[in-house]
Formats: sequence, C-alpha cells, structure tokens
Amino acid sequence: MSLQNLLQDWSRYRRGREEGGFHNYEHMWGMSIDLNLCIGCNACSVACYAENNLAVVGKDKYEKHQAMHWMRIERYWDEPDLGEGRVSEYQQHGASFLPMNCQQCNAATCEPVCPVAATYHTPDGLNAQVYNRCIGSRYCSNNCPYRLRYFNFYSYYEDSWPEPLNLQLNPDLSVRDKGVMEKCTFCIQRIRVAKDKAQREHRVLQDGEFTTACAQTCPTSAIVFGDMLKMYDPNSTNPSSKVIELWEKHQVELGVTEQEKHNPKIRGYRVLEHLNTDPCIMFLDRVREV
Amino acid sequence: MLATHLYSAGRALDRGASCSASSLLSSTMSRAVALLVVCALLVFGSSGVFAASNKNPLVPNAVPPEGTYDGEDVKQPIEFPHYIHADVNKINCMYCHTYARRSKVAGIPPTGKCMGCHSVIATDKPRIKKLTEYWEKHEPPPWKKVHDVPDFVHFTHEKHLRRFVFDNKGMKVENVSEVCAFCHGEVKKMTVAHKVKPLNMGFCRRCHEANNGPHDCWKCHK
Amino acid sequence: MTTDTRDMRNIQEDYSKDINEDIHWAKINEDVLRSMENPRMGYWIAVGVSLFLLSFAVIAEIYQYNTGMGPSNLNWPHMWDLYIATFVFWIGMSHSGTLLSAILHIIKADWRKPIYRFAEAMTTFSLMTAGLFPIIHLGRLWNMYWVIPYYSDRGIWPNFRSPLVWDAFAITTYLTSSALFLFVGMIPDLAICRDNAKGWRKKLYTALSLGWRGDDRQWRNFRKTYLLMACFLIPLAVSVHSIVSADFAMSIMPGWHVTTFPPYFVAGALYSGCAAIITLFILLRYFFRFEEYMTIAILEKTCKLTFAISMVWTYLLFIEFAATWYGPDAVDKELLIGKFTGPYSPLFITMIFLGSILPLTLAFEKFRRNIPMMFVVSLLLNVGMWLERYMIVTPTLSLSYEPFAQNVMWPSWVEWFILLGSFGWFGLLFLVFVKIFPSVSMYEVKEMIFHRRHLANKEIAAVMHRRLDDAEKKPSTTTPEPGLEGA
Amino acid sequence: MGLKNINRRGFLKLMGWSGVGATVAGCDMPTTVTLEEGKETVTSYLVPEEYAIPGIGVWYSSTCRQCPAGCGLHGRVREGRILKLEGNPDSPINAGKLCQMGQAGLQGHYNPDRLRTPKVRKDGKLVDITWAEALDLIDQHVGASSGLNGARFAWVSDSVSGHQAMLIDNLMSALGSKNLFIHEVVNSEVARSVNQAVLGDATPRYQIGKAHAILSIGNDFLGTGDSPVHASTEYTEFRSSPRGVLGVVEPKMTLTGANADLWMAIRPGTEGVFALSVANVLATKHKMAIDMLPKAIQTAIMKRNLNEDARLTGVSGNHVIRVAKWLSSNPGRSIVMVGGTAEGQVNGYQNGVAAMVLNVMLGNVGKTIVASHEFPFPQLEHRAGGTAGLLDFVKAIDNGGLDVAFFSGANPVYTAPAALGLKDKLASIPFKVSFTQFDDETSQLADLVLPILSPMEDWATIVPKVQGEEAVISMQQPVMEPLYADTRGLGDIVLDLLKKRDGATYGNYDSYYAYLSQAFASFPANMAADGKAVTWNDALAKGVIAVKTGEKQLKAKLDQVAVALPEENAEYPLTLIPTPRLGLWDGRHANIPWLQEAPDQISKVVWDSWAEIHPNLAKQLGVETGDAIKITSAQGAIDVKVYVFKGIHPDAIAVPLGQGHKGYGRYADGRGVNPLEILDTATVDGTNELALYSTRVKVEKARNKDTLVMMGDHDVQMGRKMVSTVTPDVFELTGGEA
Repeated sequence: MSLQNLLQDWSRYRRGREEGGFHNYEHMWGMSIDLNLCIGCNACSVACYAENNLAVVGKDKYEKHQAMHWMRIERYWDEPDLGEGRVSEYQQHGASFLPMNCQQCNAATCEPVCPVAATYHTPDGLNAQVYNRCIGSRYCSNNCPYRLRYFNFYSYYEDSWPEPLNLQLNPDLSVRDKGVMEKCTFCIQRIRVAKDKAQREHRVLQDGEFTTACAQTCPTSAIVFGDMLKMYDPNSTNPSSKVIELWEKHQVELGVTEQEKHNPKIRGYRVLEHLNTDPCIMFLDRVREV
Repeated sequence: MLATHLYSAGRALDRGASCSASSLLSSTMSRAVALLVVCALLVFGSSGVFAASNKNPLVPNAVPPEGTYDGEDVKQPIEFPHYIHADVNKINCMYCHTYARRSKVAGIPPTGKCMGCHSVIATDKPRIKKLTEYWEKHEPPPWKKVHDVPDFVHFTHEKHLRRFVFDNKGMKVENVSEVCAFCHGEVKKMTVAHKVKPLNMGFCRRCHEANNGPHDCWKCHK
Repeated sequence: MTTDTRDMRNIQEDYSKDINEDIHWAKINEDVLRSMENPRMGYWIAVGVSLFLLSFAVIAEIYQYNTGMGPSNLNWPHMWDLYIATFVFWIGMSHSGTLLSAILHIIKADWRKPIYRFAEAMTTFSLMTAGLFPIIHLGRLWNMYWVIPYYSDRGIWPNFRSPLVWDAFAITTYLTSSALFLFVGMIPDLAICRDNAKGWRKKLYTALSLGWRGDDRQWRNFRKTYLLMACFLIPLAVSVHSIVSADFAMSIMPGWHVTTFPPYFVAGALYSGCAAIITLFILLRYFFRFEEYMTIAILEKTCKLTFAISMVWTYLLFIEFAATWYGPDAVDKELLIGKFTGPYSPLFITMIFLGSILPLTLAFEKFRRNIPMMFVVSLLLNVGMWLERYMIVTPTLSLSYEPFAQNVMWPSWVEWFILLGSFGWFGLLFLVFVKIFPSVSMYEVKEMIFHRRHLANKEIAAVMHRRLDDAEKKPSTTTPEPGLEGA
Repeated sequence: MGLKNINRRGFLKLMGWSGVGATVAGCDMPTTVTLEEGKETVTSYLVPEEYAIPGIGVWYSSTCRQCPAGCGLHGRVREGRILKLEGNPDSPINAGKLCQMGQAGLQGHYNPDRLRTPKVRKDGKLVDITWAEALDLIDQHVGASSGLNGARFAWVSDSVSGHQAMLIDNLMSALGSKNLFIHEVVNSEVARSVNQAVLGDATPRYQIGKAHAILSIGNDFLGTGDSPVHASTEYTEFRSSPRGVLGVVEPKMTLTGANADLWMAIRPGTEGVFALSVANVLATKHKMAIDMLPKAIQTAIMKRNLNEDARLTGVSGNHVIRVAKWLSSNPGRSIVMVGGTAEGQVNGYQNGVAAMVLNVMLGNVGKTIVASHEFPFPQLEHRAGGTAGLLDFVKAIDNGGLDVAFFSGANPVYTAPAALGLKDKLASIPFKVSFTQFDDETSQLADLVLPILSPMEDWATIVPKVQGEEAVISMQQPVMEPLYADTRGLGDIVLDLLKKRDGATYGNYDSYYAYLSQAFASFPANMAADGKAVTWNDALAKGVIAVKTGEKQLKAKLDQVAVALPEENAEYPLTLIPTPRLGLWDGRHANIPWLQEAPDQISKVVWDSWAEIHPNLAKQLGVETGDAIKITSAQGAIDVKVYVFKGIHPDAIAVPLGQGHKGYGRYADGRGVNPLEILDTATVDGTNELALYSTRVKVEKARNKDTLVMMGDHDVQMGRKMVSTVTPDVFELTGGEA
C-alpha cells in the first residue's frame, strides 16, 4: 500500500462512512447460514481443510488447542431460548450446532490493531489476511470476539503433509509457515478464479457461478454464499443474488447494530451483533418443536 | 481522549451511535494518519510515486517499469536460441508460450510444437538432434525455470497481457515482445533467457502505480 | 574503609533526620567511589546468578525461535500470556525512576537525592527488559522492524491505528529519554569519577563527563537542562503507560475494554516501581554499606509514598469492579465472576491480597522501620503487581465472548524460563551499572547536606542566597565554600 | 487404450512443480524468499491438448468410493494432480454435495502409508516380489492346473457393484465357488430383510423430502445410513416450509438424533415395544383404522398399555403421545424408519416389523415409501452385505476349511468380534491373498499382499446402494496417473485371473479399461432414461448414466409381530453400543488425518476413542468427562475415557467404531480402542446378522483422570445469542427457507 493508495483507500472509506453504503466496492461478499438446515455433519470443515491447505496438527497439539479449523462446528447442549437449559434428564431437542467461519466483519476489530496492516479490508468487502506481511503479534486474534483467527504455532509443513500428501496442496494459496496468523478467506482463490474468468469473457460475475468450499459441499445447502453489493449500491452492475434475497426476506441489514424487523420474531440474526462488528454472515435461527 | 472515544463506540448499543469501534477509531485517527501521510509524501514523494515516464512508442498507454538485475546463468538441457526464433524469424512470443494469454503461467511449449517445425527444419543441427532424441524417448526436455516469483505471490500473465496488449487501444499484437520485455528484458536478443529485471515487490509496485494497476494486497498476494 | 564508618554503624540512627548532616564531603566521594571498586564475592555470585537466569531465557528463546510459538503453550484463544503480562510489568517498573527523579525533583522533595540515581538506572534497565518482550512474543520476530515506519521500495507502512505501533514509538522514546536523563544527571558525578580513576575507567569517564569542570555556567546550564528534561519526562512516563494500557483498552474484549485503564496502569506502574525501589534500596544499603545515605528515614518516606500509591491503585481497582458490576455488559460481569471463582481465582485473590491488603503494613511505623520485613513486603508487592498484569491478560483471553472457545491454559517452561531470564537480564544490567557508575548521586547528596546544614542557620542561608544572586549577575569564578572541594 | 485416452493420461501426468509450489509463505527467514530460479524443472507437455492449460484446473467426473452410497464426484485436476473433490451436481444421489468422508477421499489416495509393491510372506515376514511372481503364485493356487476345489476357495469383499462385481462373480463361477462373502459392519441388512418380507422389496426408497413427519427408530439416516448425503439433500426439502417434524428414538444420540425435534432415549432392545405403543395410541386416541392389519397384530397393538410400555422402554408416555400426534396428523406423508441400534438387537427383526406396522397403518407404503427401480442390469446391481458375510466365512472355515482366501475392501480381522476367533482360524487357510491399498490387520496375516490402485487412479462402474429419483450407473475414472508404478487395479487383476481360466472369452481385453469400454459399447443403445444414445465420452464427462427402469409397486404383507424384551442380565447390566461414525465409518478411514482431526459431531472428540455415558451412570460410577473406565463383556474388556452427556440412555454405553487399529498406517496405529473386539456373537433372530448392539457389559472406574482431546472445552452458550432457537410458527413467518 503506497502513500497514494493509502490516501485513496482512506478517502473511499471516509466517503462510505459519511454517505453510507460501499463506494467503489467491486463486490460485497456475504453469507447466510440456516441453522434449521445445518445438521452439524462437519462436511464443510473437512472441505475447508482440503481447499485451504489447512494443517493437520495431530493429537498432542490439538490437546493444547493449537489446531487450525477455519470452519468449525460449535456444538452447544443448552438451549436458553427454549427455557430448557440442562434441567431435563435427556438432551430432548438434540444438539445446537453452529458453523463458525470468519464473519468477515465490515467493522472488523482485528483490522485496526494489526501493527503492520497485514489484515485490512479489501474492495470486495473481505477481511483480508496477508500472510507474508504478518509478523505474528497475534493481537488480531485476541481482539476477535468470535475467536476465528488461528495462529501457526509451529511449522506444520513437514508433519502435516508427509510425501505424497503434499501433492494435494492447493497451489492457488500459500501454505502458512510458523508465526503467521490465518483465517477463513471466503475462499479468495475461488473468487479470484471466477472473477478472472468473468473478466476474460467480458461479462459480470453471475450469482451461483462459484461458491466457497463449505457452501459447495454442505449436504443440506444450509450455507449460501454470494455477492450483496446490489443490496447497498443501486448503481452496481452486479446481479442480485440468493444471499440478498435471504437477507432481505429475513430483514437483516449490514451496518446496523440492532435489526429493525416488521415482526421482531422473524428469524435471522448475526452472532454478537451488539458488539458493532457488523459481520457479513447472517444466521437463521434453529427451529425446534417444543 | 481517543481512549474514551473508542470506549464509547464499543459500548454504543443504540443504532444512533454511528457504526463501530474501528470506524470511530479511524474518524479521529485517520485524520492524524492523513496528516502524517501527507508529510511523508512530501518527503519521499519524488521517488517512486511519481515515477519518471520513459514511454515505449510501440506500446501505447503504458509506462514500462524500471529496474535492472543481473541473474545467474541458467544451464538448460538445450541452449534454446531465442534470438533466432523471435528476432531473426520474427515468431510471436505467444506462438510458443501459448498459455500466456489464457493462464497465469506462460508455459513452456509442448515438445510436439517444436517438432512441428523441426521434424523438417534444421534437422542436422546438434541442438535439434538433441531435441529429436527427447521426442523419440517421449520425454519433454527438463527445462529449468529462469523467472520466478515467491510462492506467496499470485501473478498472472493473462491479466497483464490483457491490460497491455489485447485491451490496449492502439497496441499491435505483433509487438507483444515489447510488452514481454517489461519484465523479461530483451529476450529476443538472448540465446537462453536470462533474468534482467528484479521482479521484486518494489518493481511490481512502481509499475502498478505508474500504470494504474490494482493496489489491493490480495490482488497479488495469496 | 575507615574506622569512622564502623563507628557510625554502631551509633543508633536518628530516624527523624533524612541524612546525617555532619558527613564530611570527602567521605561521600570516598564511600561512593568505594562502592564502585573491588567487587566482593557476593557481587560475583549475584552476577553468576543473573547470568544463570539469563541463560535459561536464551535457551528457551533459541528453542522458541526455531520451533515456533507452540512450545510456550500459547494456544487458541490464549494468544498472549506471560510475555505480554511481563512486558507490562517491566514497563511498570520503569516508572519508579521517573517518579523519584523527575516528579520529586519538581516538587522539591529533596530526600529523593540519595536514592534517585539507582531508581533512574532501574527505569532504563527495566525498559530495556520490557522492550524485549514484544519482540520475543512475535511469531516472526525477524520481521519486527516492519513495525517501524521507514521508506521502503515496497511502499508499505505500518498501521498507525494499532496500539502496538504506538507502543513501539512510546517505548523507544521513553527509553531514549530516560537513558539521556540518567546520563545527564550523572555528568557532575562522572567528573568526580574521572578525577579519581585510573586506566580504562579514566578514559571512559573522561569521555562521558563531557569536559565537566564544575564552573558556574556549566552548573547553570546543567540545572536548566535537567529541569527541562524532568518536565519532559513526566508527561512522557504517564503517556507511555497509558499507551501500554491502550493495548488492552483499545480492544473490544471484556476486562480489557476499560476506560479507567490508563490511570489504573499508571498507578500500578508507580506502585510496582516504588516497591522495587524499596527492594533495591535495602539491597544496596546492605551490600554497599550505604547506611549513611540510604537512611531509615528515607526508607520510611519511600514506604509512605508506596502506601499512598497502593491505595490509589486499590481505589482504581475497585472502581473497575464497580463499573463492571453496575455496568450493562453481562459478559464483563461474567468475566469478573470468573476471575473470582474460575481456575485462575487463587491467583486473582492472591493478587488482591498482595496488592491491596499487604501494603497496609506500610502504614505502621513499626513495620516501616523493620528492614527485613520491608524487604519481604516489597518483594511480595511486586509479585502482586506481576500477578495483576497476568490477571489482566489471561482471564480475558480465557473467558471472552465466544463460549465455545473458552479454555484454561497454563504457561509452559519456555514462558517461565523467559520470565526468569528477564530478571537475570535486568539484574545483570543493574550489577554492571553499580560497578561502573556511582549508584548514589554524590553531588546531590552534598547539596542536600549543604542545604540541610545551612538552612538550619538563617544567617548562612541568607549569605548563600545572596551569593547565588551575585553569580547570576556577573559570572566569575568564585572560590568554592570550604567543603565543596570535591565537586 | 485409444489415442484420446493416451493424451488425457498425458495430461494427468504429474507436471513437476511448475507454478505449483508447495508454497510456504513466511518461510523467509530472515529476509530472503523462496525462489527456485535455475533449480526448479518445468515440465512441458509432449503433445498439446486444447483443454489442458497449465495453471488452470480441469474438473473430471468420477464416483466416490468412501462408503457404499456411490455419490458422484467432480475432481479438480491441475498440473496432473488431483487437488479437490466436489459432488457431481448431475448425480441424483448427492446433487453436487459431499460428506466429510467424500471430501477426505484425497487423503486416502495420497496417503503416505499406501503399499507400493507386492509382498509375499516368507518365513513369517513380508518381502517384496514382482507382479509377475505374485501372479504366478496366485496361479499356482487357483489356476486351472492347481486342482483347486471351488468349495475350498472364498473371497471376502466389501460391498461391490458394477462390472467389478460382475467380473468377480464370473471368476467365482469359473473357480466353481459360491463363497463370495460380502462383509460390511455398517449395514442395514436386517431392515432390508424386513423390507423384503413385508414389502417384497429389499431397498424401497424412503422419500424423506416428501414426508412431513418422520419417526426414526434407531436409523441414523443423516449420518451412517445407506446414503447419508442423499438423505441430507432430501432433509433440506423435509425441513423447508411446511417444515417436517422429526422424532428420533434411540439409546444413543446419533447425528440424526442430534437434529431431532424430539429425541427420546430408549432402553436398547425395546424399540418394538415403543413402535407398538405408538400404534396403540394411534388406534385408541386418534381412532386410526387398524383393520387392514392381520388379527394377530391388531391384538398385539390393542394389548399394549401406555404406562407399562413407558416403564419398559424408558420413553415417557407423553412423548409417545406427542409422536403419535405428529404421525396421525400426517397419514401418508410420514415415514417410520428403523435401523441401526433398533435392528442390531437380538429381537431386531421384530422391531423392524413393528415399525413397518406403523407405516402400514399410516398408509405410507406407496406414498412416502416407494418401490426401488427395476434395474435393467441385475448383474451389475449393488451387492450389499452385512455381518452375515463374516459369519458365513467363519462357518466356511469351520466346516471343512478353506485352501485359498481372497480379501478385498473388507478387513475382517479388524471388524470381527474377538469371540469369533477369526485370527486363529485364518491360520488354517494355507494361502491368503489381500488386495489392498494399506497394511491393514487382514493384510498383516495374509500370505500375499497386492497393492491395488486407489479409486482416484482406477476405472470402475458403480451402482449406488440406494438409488435416487433416477436409477444410475455411476462412472469411476482415473483422475490421476497412478502414484506408484507397481500398483494395479483390482479389475485388471481379476481380469488377468479370468483370462487364465477362460482365455476364449476374456483373452481379447488387454486391460480392465478395454473390458469396460467394450462392455459399455455392448449396452443396449436405448438404455438411457431419456432414450438418447450415450457415448462413452459423454458418460465419462457427465459421470452418471441415468438408465431406463421398469416400474414396481409395493404391496405390504404382514402376518404377525412378536416383540420380545431383552433378557435381564444382573452381571452385565449395561448394553454396549459400538457406534458407527460419519467420519471414520467402520474404521476404514482411521488412516485419514483429516477425518481423525475432524471432531466427532456429537462429542467433539478427536484422534481418540471414548465412551459416552449418561450423567446418572457417571454419578453412580463416580466419574466425569475424561476419566478412564473399564468396560467388560463376557468376551473381554476395553479401557476407555468417558464423555458424560445427556444424549444416551443410562442403561447404555456407547463406544465409537473406527479406532483401535494395530497397524493400518501412522495415523491409525495404536489409537483408541475397538469396541467390536468385545462383542458377543449373538445373532438377530430370524437372520444371520450379528446383533451388533446387544452385547451386555459392566463398567468400573479405571485409572486416574486423563484428558479427552476435544474441540472446545465449553458446551453451554452462557445466555449469549450464539445459536438462537425458535418454534416452527416463527419459522413459518418467512415461509421457511427461500
């Protein structure tokens, strides 16, 4: 980022703040995860391992919580909303699964604290992590309320990919060495390939043309990924998308702290929304008969 | 003051309190940053940001990047004479490096392509004999890489060619070697290709600035 | 060593006096210069212990450098742990010197004079120790210079919004300033050393004393510079620890995102600094037989100061509890409850005991005059202050917003080794300092005695003041007062 | 191989590392970066191919072989390496989706512990030999001149289908043997025999998507059912507006149970009682007609007493009433499924029949439960198997013994209960051949170990175990050149053996590929469902061929139901549930690091075995999560750490399958315990299947506290809105998912 560019970015940012919306954004990637559909099967997580060169750390390091799971499925046993905590004798309504990948916050708390600007916001609305710039101060991870940033505590290369497992490594993104922070990128390498392809064919990127590895594999299609720019920038030539449809239907909006809904009961929320991080992932409430 | 500012932002639970911790932080901070940046710009501005323009008449709308480098000589299985092909015989670079316009890598021509001509042309030359040997063994010659970028860099030939050649008004495709020379030097004057440009981040950055290339980190880093 | 001193030690100290006003000025020079010579066995043992501790850290750091941050047991979500806690601790220590030399200088508390030098050295050395920790904790410390803004061909800059970058600025500024302050304040003493030294020491002191002759003009400039630097250093010291607190306060995490952190950190810093002064005071007094300069009366004053600061700190601590308790943030409240009841509660309760209850002993004259007890208490206060930093960093990481990510982590040997090594490093620097530089300010002790001696006699005081006024009008070489011969 | 294929193979060839780099960002200590100038070799193609562009991935269709479901795959190939697998959207089984096992297929292929050369046992040790020698050796034992008695030959295989199954069948008949034993631990054989008996169709299709209420009695259709991904894709429709309701009754919470609206813990072995109890409520409270049922069954239903049944099953009467209400309001739009823990009981067959009674009462047969497709190529059909294959194999050894045994896919030494004594019995077979990719427990005892190609390198045709809307043949093609030159496809080997027996028929096929493509050419031209001709290349490109099928109708035929209660056993009060996992499955994926590191969906444990127990039992034993216990059955004992949670009946203890390997590569070796070892060998009444979930055990506290390695130590939300749960009426506000 040169000085000139720094100034450009800054003025773009100021404009967005003063006038609202996302000016000069190329895309605004967003996601919707339907917890009514999520069965907690873990396919997304393994797909992420396969797509993003995630290191397998082994039992000892896993025990020390040094694992790398960009997409993790959280499993809770209590259900505060149903008023049935851990009172009953059995786990009557099953488990509560919550797939958590980087929320790609628009007001990301990780970004301002990085001393070397290795994490920043891209014109795609993504919360980027530049691995080769990272010096490993780990402040970003400490300041992430979702705890979705993972640190390379070791150099995993040799242990995780003994020959010939290393042949599987995706050449479209780096293998991170020790001392580097990493996190979900919304499969930036897939975005890049799709954008290049659209550009090559002189057309706009269509919705559903590509998707992230987790959304792609999700057996119940609980994860929907797409471009939300059209929702915020009427001048945008980007097409509308399924994600926009879902966000609008569930009356969830970016840039607000508390969602205004016609009926406050309508499903759709963002995790820890009140912290003002403005995440780009909307969750649709889990549903249970009681 | 800044601390309290941030604090209140973080606690601002009503939607009236605009945006977020980080944006509020920047509203005060970025002014300071801008000031700093402007000062720094004045100090260092002359070098790099306003790169001197030494235009190449054969490539319109482009400022060729500056920088020199003297790479090591790479020993190739066959000393491929680029000058005979590209300079004497005026073969377009993209005839052999056919993937350059379609992919991130320019690609080494398939051995079959070499044999397309050399099964009849200059078959008595020692280099061609060596090539024929490989062909008959059904093995491509083990070429060595001359130009490389670090593994965390995402470089695509295709996009650069589109910017400077195909989508560049007034640019003639025959002159593509001038564009290639931006980063590879005058290969058509060389026998075996030799690295003459630094191909480091400063080199890329200065060119991107001079030619309005993207400056988003994730455009080039993966 | 003269028989004189031995006699003095047998005499019951007069607790009402900060210093014996009858010390002969030559004896001051003699005592202080003696402390810089002929290291005894005890000294070498201390150096050995320091080196031993330091070697722990070196081994651990080499291992960590080569392996990655994993062996330190750092994990998800405990990305920071002892390193940052200890960093804050050492930064806190560094506030002692500034307090004694700058603040007390400005408010003209002249009892600081015999003890400020080593306190100031402590400032510099603890900063030199503290500065290592942000570097040690980096995952890729070989790239640490990226934090510094410099013009590079790549055209990239650090992120000026990050408190860690502010830290880098603050620490380097503070380190430079406090080192300069230490040095400037030492110039007249270095001249004394120069006049009494031989061999390499002579060369060193000649170079360092910058041609000090002790003439009026030099003294006047010296006084002005010193005052100016003191004025500069006080806001700097306050800002440095405020910036360190910003590492936490600027974040969004419960228990870190606290408005009162800057004053709380500054109070904590002065607190631990004062406690450390008591520790080193007692050590120096014992090892260098500085009983005549580092008197019980001064110790008592330091203890009173420490007591006052401890109460400020306690107040701020309880303010924080109250703000959390009555505040709207449920997560913050759960964290507070977690600190009192969770796995870290023994440490947290110990911290409150050591930080808020134990200093009550400083309120009693009987205890204040009990040197062994004060030694133990001051050490425990610092243990408490270290725990405080640990309890700021770790429970928040452990019990933050994301319930699924909550877990307990205990530091590994690597972290402990590096922590121990930091004490070795600090000790080593300090030990080298006391043998090369005068750890008691000779000229200021003389001043102090001079003032005390003459202030008692109104007539002489009047003469003195007149003389000083004259000197300002017409700069001329005046014959020094008898007794000023050494300066 | 045709020319086209050679070129394609050329593309699949490893291209060196051009622009591929095993890229290590940050490996720049201290300031230099990794540049390979002048060192790295860049390989070019020999002959260019239009679609093969270095730097751009190409997707190939294939079929997943990680479980018998037969999902379609797309594999991304770049520079000759297969990099990523995705579901094939054209496959009606998985509609573009994959489960974690499918995703992890790559690590089976690239596994560092794959066998690379044929080995023969000499003086008790395995030593390398050449393929020619190995095939000679086989020929000596089974060749025409060997004088092999077909009855003394056996082949133990996992479930097979397509031309591979056909070739194996042909080889078996050429050898004059009927001993092809299909063995799968995770199976649905009891339910299939119930289906066969009641509906006249072993694999009817349960149309989950069309149902509005599902009662699953032990059937983990989302996790370890016949076709988990297919069930999951249907689940999306089931849960969309109007949202279907799911009740699950089982002793231990499975993945399906974790997603139930109402999860009911049941005492193992009383599932049939529960089903009849529901039927009783339907008939008495909801006045549903039962006159279509035979008299005997009517009496059996009316005899039930809700309170008495609740005492027997442990499921509260209120829950039975709730389930009955859901079912009664959706007649013809509900499904009662049975499987897993319900069928693996000694009375499992009757449990299945009892569930089928419900389906008949509710009129689901023919509506949500429809007949399987009349598949036009019966010789290619999926050969499902269960534990009967294993028992039959043991029986074959006992009755007169065997001279030669082949093993492929199945790993019976690991999956057989120790009480069967298979390990010792194998010693009596003089010549055992294992066709395998890995050094598994069976190969460790084999005399000849032949390394076969991975599914990423081999050709095959697959017929899925359960078909979707359309019946398909799924194509498996190599997406990569074999990693190791000294490995061969199983199809090629079988073909070689057949050539020696029947040179006239098979002599003109020079490879399994040639056989397949010619077999394809001989298919009827109009076999495709849409009537269009299918070319070989089209089939490969699309990955699946939808075939024209005949119509079948289901007709329910019930005669009686007799639900027996499990016997009381004072010495062994608990029932052991060896749970299969969507992940390690029956243990075959224990050598895949991704799957070892993927937390179990329920307990979130990684890299280990554990025992799930109810808090009440834990209190009784004085243990908490992480403590070790000793589980003892009449057949042996295992030591394992406990996970305490409320998703299990207090009378049950669940230990997951998959771990406890000895050997099987660095990732599986010596990790955890194998609960199959201590199983009883009782069979399900009326079938020859092992009653997998009926072993009675006792538990005692063992060693001191240990830690259980799991993701996330914390499992409560602390009142924070992490997973917000609402009721269906709120769901319907937005009409469900768009």
